[in-house]
Amino acid sequence: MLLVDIVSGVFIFVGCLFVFGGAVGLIRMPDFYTRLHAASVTDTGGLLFITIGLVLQAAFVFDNPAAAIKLTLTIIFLFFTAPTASHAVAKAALMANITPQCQNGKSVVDESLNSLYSDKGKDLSAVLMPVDPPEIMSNFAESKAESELNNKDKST
Amino acid sequence: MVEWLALYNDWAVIVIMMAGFYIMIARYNLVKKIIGLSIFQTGIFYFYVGLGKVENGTAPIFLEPKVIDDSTTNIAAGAVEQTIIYSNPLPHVLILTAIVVGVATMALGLALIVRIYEKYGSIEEDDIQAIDNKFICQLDDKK
Amino acid sequence: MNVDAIVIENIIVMVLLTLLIVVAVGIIMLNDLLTAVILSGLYSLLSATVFVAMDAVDVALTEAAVGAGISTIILLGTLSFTKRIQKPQEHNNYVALVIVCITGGALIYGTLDLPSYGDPNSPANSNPQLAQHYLTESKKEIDIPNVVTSVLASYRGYDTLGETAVVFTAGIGVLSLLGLRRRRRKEDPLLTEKQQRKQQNEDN
Amino acid sequence: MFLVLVIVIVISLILVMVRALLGPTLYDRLLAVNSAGTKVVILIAAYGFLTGRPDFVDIALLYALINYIATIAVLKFFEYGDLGSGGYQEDDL
Repeated sequence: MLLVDIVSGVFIFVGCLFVFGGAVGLIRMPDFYTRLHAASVTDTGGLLFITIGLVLQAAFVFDNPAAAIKLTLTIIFLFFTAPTASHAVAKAALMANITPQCQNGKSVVDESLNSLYSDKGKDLSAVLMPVDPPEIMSNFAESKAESELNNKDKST
Repeated sequence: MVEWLALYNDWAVIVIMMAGFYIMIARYNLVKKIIGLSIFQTGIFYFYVGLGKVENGTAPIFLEPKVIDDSTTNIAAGAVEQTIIYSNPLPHVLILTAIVVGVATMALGLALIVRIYEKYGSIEEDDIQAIDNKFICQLDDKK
Repeated sequence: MNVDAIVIENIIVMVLLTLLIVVAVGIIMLNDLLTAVILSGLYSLLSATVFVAMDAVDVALTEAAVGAGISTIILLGTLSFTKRIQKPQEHNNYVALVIVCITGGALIYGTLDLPSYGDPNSPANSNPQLAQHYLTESKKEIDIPNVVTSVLASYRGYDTLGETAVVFTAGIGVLSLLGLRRRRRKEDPLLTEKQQRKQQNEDN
Repeated sequence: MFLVLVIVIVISLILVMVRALLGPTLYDRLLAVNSAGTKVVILIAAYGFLTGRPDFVDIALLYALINYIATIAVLKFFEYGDLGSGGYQEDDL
């Protein structure tokens, strides 16, 4: 009993470090992509360690195997969904031409990557217009322009 | 519990409700108004569910006594010998109904907003009123 | 369960409610509608946590599925049919602020008579005909371990029937307002030939 | 142990919420809300252990799925301005 407590306590402590570090990184990091990097730590590392600790507790201390199985399922689902969501956010931000911050005033993004994604984004937005009446279409173009405008400033 | 903290939850709930109320009466955007309505609703949900909370109680799902191990260091240790206290289930049922009805109301309101946008080309309340006034003036001129 | 545990649980509920207030004020202050929708998703996330902390697990499940999932998506759908940017309001509405403060003050004055949070002897919790009856007798009468289910489906079954009727009516209302006339896909010149053929096959 | 876990998660939830309220771009806010969703999943699971009834992990499981759906819906809205259109197809490129 004591051994399980110690082991799960260590797991939970390490997971707490990951979660707290990710949260602090989300506040302190200078631009979007570095923040994304910090937040992904929470989604995978912190969740993995904390949930392993909780699974140990549920299985051996609380004697509740159903909860342990559900927690394991949570790990599996989140390991599929969290990186997918992070990747989708990063790709959407790249297609919206959010440039990483850097020191020389030049974009750090690799030129080939930038051209690859931004060109594809323009093509796609031309092809995939909303399938709706014309006024909605003009509204769509307007909202695209507005979103680019909005990406630069904040909307307080 | 400290005396003045015993009512803190009710006060917080009232502040949440008033935030939703302020959005509803001070913002002209109709979608924003719907969001404010849902915030007001959730404030009322917290109020009801908070009334049903009982100290020391757990969720109103009957426990097998062997579920809780005596030797754990968790909070509910030693609860096996005593009678288990459950929270009041009645507010939960009422709020369960209210949440679903609230979403149905919200969907209907949003559908109305889409229709309004198709007719008026705007979802701002003052724009819509201006268009209405212009229309009424034209009618009066015809008479 | 000792006194410290009760204090800790109460403090967690208080902190979560305070966070909810902060998010609600953020929704008031920010002008972009998409931001408001994203923040309302955050609001539903936090509110389910509050429900779990208040022992209402069934409500938390419903709020998770309905509040965070469906309402975010229907709000986004509305935004995709309408404008995304809210018209900026230059002046703050002081009349509204005064009205809200007066109403809130009256309500706070009203709470002074309420029983304190978690009071087991409050009228709502100690009524022998309602709460106590459900908790003591439903095991014998209905034989379902979850009291909320037995109250929802059996003791108050007609309530649930009425709720279903309301949801059905709302569905009819939404359908009659928006209708099926949005599917004008064939007229769209941007579709490729293959997609058009696919749609014709679907329509046939 | 669970108490420390809950306190750490609540504090990091506060930090993430600051980013969601301040975030300069919409993507920052979305990232913060997604991260807050993960933290809420852990918080709900840990709260069940704290009160001695770990039966309510279902809610955490449901949340893990719903949060992902909401994030993807918002992203789809960002990219296409519409929820109805499909994703990438080979013909389109």
